[in-house]
Amino acid sequence: MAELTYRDAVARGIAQEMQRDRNVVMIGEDIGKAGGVFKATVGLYEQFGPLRVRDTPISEQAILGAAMGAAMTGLRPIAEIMFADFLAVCFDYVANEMSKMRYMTNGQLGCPLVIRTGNGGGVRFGAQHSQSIENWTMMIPGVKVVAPSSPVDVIGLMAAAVRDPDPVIFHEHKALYATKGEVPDGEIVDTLGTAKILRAGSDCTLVALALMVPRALEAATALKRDHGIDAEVIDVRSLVPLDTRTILGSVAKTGRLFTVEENPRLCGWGAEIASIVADEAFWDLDGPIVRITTPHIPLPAADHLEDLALPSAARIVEKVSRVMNG
Amino acid sequence: MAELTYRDAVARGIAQEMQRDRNVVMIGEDIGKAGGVFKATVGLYEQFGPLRVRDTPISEQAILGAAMGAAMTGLRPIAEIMFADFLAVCFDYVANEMSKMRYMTNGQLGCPLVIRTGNGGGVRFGAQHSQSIENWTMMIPGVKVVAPSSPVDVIGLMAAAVRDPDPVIFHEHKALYATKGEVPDGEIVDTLGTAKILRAGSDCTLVALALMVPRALEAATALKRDHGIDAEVIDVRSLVPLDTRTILGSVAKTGRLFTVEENPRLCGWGAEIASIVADEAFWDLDGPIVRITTPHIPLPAADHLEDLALPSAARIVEKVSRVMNG
Amino acid sequence: MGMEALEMASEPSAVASEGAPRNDDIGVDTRLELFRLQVEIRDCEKRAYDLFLQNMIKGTSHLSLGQEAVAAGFGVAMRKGDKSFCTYRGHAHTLARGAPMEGMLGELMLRDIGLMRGKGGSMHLTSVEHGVMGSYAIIGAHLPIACGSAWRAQYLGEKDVSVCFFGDGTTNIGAFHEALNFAAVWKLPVVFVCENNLYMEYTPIGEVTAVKHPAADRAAAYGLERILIDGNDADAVYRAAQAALTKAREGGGPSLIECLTYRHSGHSRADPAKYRPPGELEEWMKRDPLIVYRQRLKDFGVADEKIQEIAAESKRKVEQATAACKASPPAPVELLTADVFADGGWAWRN
Amino acid sequence: MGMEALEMASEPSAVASEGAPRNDDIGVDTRLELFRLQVEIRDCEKRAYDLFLQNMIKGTSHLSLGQEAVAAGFGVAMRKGDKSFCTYRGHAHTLARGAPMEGMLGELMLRDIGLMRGKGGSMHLTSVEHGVMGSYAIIGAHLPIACGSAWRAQYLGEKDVSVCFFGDGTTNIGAFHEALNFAAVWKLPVVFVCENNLYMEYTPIGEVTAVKHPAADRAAAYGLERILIDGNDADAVYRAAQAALTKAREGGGPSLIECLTYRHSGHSRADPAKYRPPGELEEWMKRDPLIVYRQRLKDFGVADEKIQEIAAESKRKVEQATAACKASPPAPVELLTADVFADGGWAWRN
Ligand SMILES: Cc1ncc(C[n+]2csc(CCOP(=O)(O)OP(=O)(O)O)c2C)c(N)n1
Ligand SMILES: Cc1ncc(C[n+]2csc(CCOP(=O)(O)OP(=O)(O)O)c2C)c(N)n1
Ligand SMILES: [Mg+2]
Ligand SMILES: [Mg+2]
Repeated sequence: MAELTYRDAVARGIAQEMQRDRNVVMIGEDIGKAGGVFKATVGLYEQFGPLRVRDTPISEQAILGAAMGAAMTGLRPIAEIMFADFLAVCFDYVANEMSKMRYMTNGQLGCPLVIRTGNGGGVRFGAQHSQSIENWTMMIPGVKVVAPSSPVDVIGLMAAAVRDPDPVIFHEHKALYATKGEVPDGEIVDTLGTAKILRAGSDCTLVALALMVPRALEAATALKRDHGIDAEVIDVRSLVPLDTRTILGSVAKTGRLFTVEENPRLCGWGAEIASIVADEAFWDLDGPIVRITTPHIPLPAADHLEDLALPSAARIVEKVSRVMNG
Repeated sequence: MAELTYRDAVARGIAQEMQRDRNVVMIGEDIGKAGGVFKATVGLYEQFGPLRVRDTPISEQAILGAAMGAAMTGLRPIAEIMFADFLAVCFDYVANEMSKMRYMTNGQLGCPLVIRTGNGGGVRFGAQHSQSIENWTMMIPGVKVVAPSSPVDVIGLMAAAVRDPDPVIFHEHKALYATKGEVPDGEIVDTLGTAKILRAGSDCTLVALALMVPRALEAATALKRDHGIDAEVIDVRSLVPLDTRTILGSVAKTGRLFTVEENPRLCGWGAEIASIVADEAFWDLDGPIVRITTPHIPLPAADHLEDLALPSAARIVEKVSRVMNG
Repeated sequence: MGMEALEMASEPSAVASEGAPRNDDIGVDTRLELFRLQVEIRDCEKRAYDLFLQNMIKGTSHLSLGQEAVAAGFGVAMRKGDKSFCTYRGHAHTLARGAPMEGMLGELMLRDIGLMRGKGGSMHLTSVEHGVMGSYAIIGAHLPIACGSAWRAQYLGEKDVSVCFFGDGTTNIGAFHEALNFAAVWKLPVVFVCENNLYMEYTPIGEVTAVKHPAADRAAAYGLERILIDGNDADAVYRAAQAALTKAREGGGPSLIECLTYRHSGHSRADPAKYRPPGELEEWMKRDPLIVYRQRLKDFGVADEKIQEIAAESKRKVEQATAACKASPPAPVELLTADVFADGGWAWRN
Repeated sequence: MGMEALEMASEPSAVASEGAPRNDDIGVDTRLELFRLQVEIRDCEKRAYDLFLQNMIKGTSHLSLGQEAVAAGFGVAMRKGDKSFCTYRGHAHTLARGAPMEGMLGELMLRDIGLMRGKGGSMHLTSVEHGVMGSYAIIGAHLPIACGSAWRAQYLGEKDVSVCFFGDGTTNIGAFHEALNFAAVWKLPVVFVCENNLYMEYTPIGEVTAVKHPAADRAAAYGLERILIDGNDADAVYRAAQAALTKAREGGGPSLIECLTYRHSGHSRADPAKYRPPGELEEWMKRDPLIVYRQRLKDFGVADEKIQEIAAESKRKVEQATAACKASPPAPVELLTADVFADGGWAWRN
């Protein structure tokens, strides 16, 4: 057992898999000698050498294309797209290529690869470097999508992602890199498609992802303390596959659903979950489903404005308590 | 009054605006002399000349980038991205550039442009040329999104889009190009952000878009005739701005909501609408909200499989009647 | 630019032309194989054309009529294990690697017998067994993907070469640039083959390109040699392919080869190709790769009977394949949701 | 490649170097202006550095210390009405067009006084009033956008030129290629300025680029002239800028100019630049554009007092700007949802 940062957990998770399988290789910009701009790949170049940890030109299409071609023919590449926003410059590979390859070829070819990317806001980087874009990938059939909220989940889900025979988009949250958590020794392997109930509760269900998880937990504490509301908090962790069973089970118990989403509102993952619950758990619901999201705006750079934009624990408390109390 | 194809309505709508304002210019691949691969811009090159209707290289980033730069400095460009799937190769311009320009610059710069694109399936073009991708654009704050279902709407919404001071993504449906409709003479200008109730009904609300509109209408007829279910059919037309008032008003009346979406399920526009209704109209609802969508898969090329994938009138009838009667 | 390029193609100093027979470095067996492939591709493409006139091919279709020499030249030069990355205009390249004709035609007809049982369609022909690692319908996307395949070979020390086919119009898209630089910097065993058929869909390439030879004139931007060949002469293609494949296999890195050629038909089934200046097609028809190659065989003393025999055998194959395709049903509907993920299914939830 | 490039830069045959004074085609007033701008940019960038050490600048920040000559050379050569398209490393270029220092610094500090009142931040500096049409933080995105601005000028017959600044690393992304071809084919009045400072973020450009000079060695791929200049000499930049602007204004089409230069500090505030080989910085510091230019002014007989006066005035300006910024509050919170759309609001629904 050791305390590890989320950032170091990324490197540890990757190292674990690279040790296991020499077909696991990494490419990306400045990931090698420099250890990555978020310092999340520090030490891997030294440990595994320049042939397994390769710096690339600023060519995101080449990065994802190459990862895909290598994956189709036998390697298990981990590609870094530095900021998640940059997926927009290589989106064809996510939306049209790796996601459709297996289907179009009737199973002849698959793309076992991982795309790691720095997702999310809270770091005052402005509109083009702060977005939460899980829905950009979730909406594409044929890719799997995860977004861990803690160091131990980073390691376990990284292992699951690397071992998965399909393309997995691995959203690392920039504002979580410096956070710490306990991590057991030895190999850690988690399972894609599993949500976690992090706090049991009976009055309502809060479903959160990545940076919103600690905030939802903080809010749950305050809700109990200040409003007597006992909230269950679920960390979705994996958007595809989606653990609807856990979510529906919780709503069956609490009768109320709130999503806590960092993404700008429209077509966020919470909308999908809300639509599932409004269909399949309608008769369990005791009141409206409420989504707490970043407003549907680009993100401002200024700290006080950015703080206002992203859902905070205070905003969650305010909203949930107001809705629950009438 | 004349009967016009959806395809010809595109050219007429554009011509109407180009006649009005010489700052309206067009760029795209093969749109000029060739009249476009869908023949939706036939005659415009002849009428407005090579300086206003310009063929480009196969450089989608240059197309959208150039449209944006021109829009920021005074023109009103209409850019064509041939198949909507290709927005993936120039997605940065939609997701990170034109959508954020006005906000990031505190209003100093805007991008009054239109992106026309051939959206949707039913034409046996396979996984990379058949997608319904309205949600790729709807989820991005800062762009407006329309998807007309009839020739008259094509003209009116095209005019509204061209005159709008913000970037508008104009989804033309490939499978509708050959369909016909009555169109009044003279100038037609519609309003963004307005849905249309195409069939009044009292038992449930079917919300549809583009190709799904005629299918929902057909289904409504059959539902009434064969099941005694009186469905109200709403053509959403504009995803951003979204006419929630019309939708909420309808649900308040019928108590039941079905969405009919061509997009693969996850994070489709219907999820957003479902989440709005499950919040704001929860107490109006008499039963679950049900989404009828393409399954969350890439699209097959084979005709019999593609026909199975996209929601058909029969599937709508089957689903709605089953849900409503049980 | 049509006629100009044609002149280029027949100008020996600019292009490695094969006007006159010279040392028979190629040999008669290889030549017969080059001929056989060109004939079969031609016959099969014509059959595809007939089939869609009969409405037996749904969706779209992009023929390589007139461009057979490129696919054949590479098909013969490539080894088992080498990988092909093709475009929507990939029927020819798929056949050239040995994929079964009924699999190719069957996929165009969207039948169960098709290479992907109708799930992919004509634009995505794939036969991994024959080294055809997919056909790609988003312009330029497969150039970086071919780099990735080559990177795998380099990393694992495997000796196969990845060959990536694309058109002139593709040289203007960003992915082209990224892939070429990437391949050159990493010295990857990949061969980029630009088939310059003078047009993108309907627009002449010269109207939208800053240089005369869209690939060759850009090779230097990636530190690569300028290679411009007569793409209607299978011998020229075969020699250039051999050289590039050997270079790649020996660790010499990538090549970019521009093949001058011409498509006889429209861009796709929907296109009557009315945009072509009068006379252009006729000029190129004189240099039809099959005319060129029949003459070549004669120049090298191949007997007429041998030529006829190959032609007849090709026709038989096409008839057989057509019959097999027509007899094939559509794929079972269970395939609709199959193979989205590796477990064979499509489950996005539990 | 660091030292090599440095040698190039001082090698007169390869680079249009300005070692010795020659005909004073530039003139003393212009030279003083070139100097003033470089000094102000330098002082202001240093102040930005101090301010983030004091934690008064949140988020990120990319300084142009060492690269001032490029911004100044273009700033002086460009006319009112000409348009600049900058990157996240755009403080210098924004100031060079005359945008107020407190607007620039204030935006870095995310205060109400900032050019965009803190909504954009340091990476997106914009001052339309001064022709600064945005700063772009996705590598390469603004090259096509600059083409669009130039297309508008061409279409409307306006005489302004669009100038687009970017780094060496940017030459490897797809948008670079698309923009250059597009601009060349349409003969657009746009000038592409590559500041080759030898590094992308932390990786030397030579390790990831197939040619030695990432922009200059690729000009021919777009039918453009090869232009490689000493980017640490404001006179050289000014002359190249003049030539390219005039060419563009007269309908001669685009230019691509590679300026050899070096950044003295790290890539961004987070970067101590430890990846640089020992001695590299020191060598380049000898060719600091301000050292070069002070000497130049002396060579042309400008009095020391004049130089001191400009330096002192610059310091005053920076102090004033800093004070104004510190006094400025954060923007009102109503700005959070303002200006998403042209109506001033953000309504996505009724
Ligand atoms: C990114 C993208 N843009 C546009 C298209 C539409 N398109 C299909 S083929 C084609 C022309 C390609 O020309 P070229 O590369 O010369 O190949 P050819 O068809 O001549 O073999 C175009 C524009 C596409 N498929 N993908
Ligand atoms: C598409 C994209 N990829 C990566 C980045 C991250 N990034 C920011 S600056 C930079 C280096 C750019 O190098 P160069 O073009 O030489 O400009 P310089 O910073 O040296 O001025 C990178 C990789 C980005 N902003 N956008
Ligand atoms: Mg072509
Ligand atoms: Mg640089």
